[in-house]
Amino acid sequence: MQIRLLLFAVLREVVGSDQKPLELEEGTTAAEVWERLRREHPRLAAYDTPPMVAVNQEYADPATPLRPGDELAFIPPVSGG
Amino acid sequence: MQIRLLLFAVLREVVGSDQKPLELEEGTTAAEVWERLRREHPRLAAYDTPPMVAVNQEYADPATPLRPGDELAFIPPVSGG
Amino acid sequence: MGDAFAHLTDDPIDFRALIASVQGREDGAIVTFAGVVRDHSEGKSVESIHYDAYRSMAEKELAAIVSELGRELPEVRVAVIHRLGRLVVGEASIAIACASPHRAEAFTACREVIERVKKRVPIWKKERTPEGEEWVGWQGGG
Amino acid sequence: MGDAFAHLTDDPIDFRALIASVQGREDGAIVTFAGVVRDHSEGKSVESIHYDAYRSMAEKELAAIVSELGRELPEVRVAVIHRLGRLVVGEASIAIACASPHRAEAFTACREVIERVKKRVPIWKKERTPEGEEWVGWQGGG
Repeated sequence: MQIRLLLFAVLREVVGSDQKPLELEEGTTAAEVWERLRREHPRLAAYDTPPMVAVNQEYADPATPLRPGDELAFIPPVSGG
Repeated sequence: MQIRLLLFAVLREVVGSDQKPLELEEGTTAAEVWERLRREHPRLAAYDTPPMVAVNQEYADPATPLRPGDELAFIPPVSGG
Repeated sequence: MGDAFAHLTDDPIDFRALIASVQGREDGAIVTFAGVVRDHSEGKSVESIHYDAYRSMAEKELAAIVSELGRELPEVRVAVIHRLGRLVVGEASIAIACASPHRAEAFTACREVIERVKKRVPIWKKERTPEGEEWVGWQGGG
Repeated sequence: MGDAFAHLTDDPIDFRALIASVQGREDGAIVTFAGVVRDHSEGKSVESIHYDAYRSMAEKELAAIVSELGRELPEVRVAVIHRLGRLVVGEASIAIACASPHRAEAFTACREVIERVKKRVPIWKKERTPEGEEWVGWQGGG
């Protein structure tokens, strides 16, 4: 299945892109995508807390399996206001 | 001694004046002036709480003797803001 | 901090000037409060309110409140202005601005100023309703 | 109440419009909060801040916060706007306006909105200091 990964703030800079389509096996979770991203980008290993997860613009449990066409975003600790 | 009595809001309307000079005996207190005002203006008897007292633009104890030249004001419950 | 910004005015309140008087480069938070004439009060319809004051004392009390907050919350800069005369529904009778490096103190200061103004500053309001005009707040009168 | 007033903007914030969007004839109190870029942060001198957002989600979260407050404090009308892009010292990054018949609820709502925004809305800031630029808030990075 294909999903779309969105990247913001420091994650966009580390990955060097603001979005990328990902081809995943059925049942892959957001947490698994995060682990894959950390393997591909060793700089991410420095962050001691995993980011929050948003699926289709809503906060979601990282353990929930993704579905085809989902818009997945990792949300670093927010600092707006 | 002479003092100056200032009247505001409902007191000004009841008394019909915004200030009046008063000739008082030495040692007269603000509380005594208030009692005198109530005798002269029976409508004031309706108010169940005495007003606060200000002497020379500061809140003061109604039992403190006034001094010559003082500016005395009775302060009905305030409703600004 | 300079002199306390604590004034009475007979004109509409200039919010922008009030905020400008408190905001410094070190401030990350600005909290404002405006008290506004509303169209009802205790079940009655209100058309307008006339504010009267013991002007010289009211200015002293407003300045005293600003000074107190300056001592209690030294990070915060406070400004307050109260309008007098006749105000119609929707117009601001009082405006308070508090600027601070951090928001908690700015909120606390702003709330404290309005509570102290309502308790102590010699200003009185007379409400105009369809039944006539009445001074507010002294039980037993009228 | 109509639609929630909860927006992102790339332009300077229009406070007057924000207040006008919440004030009704029944309101006696208007509380506003502005978050402003300040000239220092944790001991460092700050020159400017760049705000980035997950725009579609940030707008949903802002609207959700306004709706929550509408349920929790039904007397209060709430508006919030967050600015994005590069802001210099003294400029407002966020503004919140809360109007209510009574002041206690307006203060509570205004404080709640900023706390929830800071907790949940996907917006990030990158501070520019004399030493360079850095994203704020994720321990261990950099």
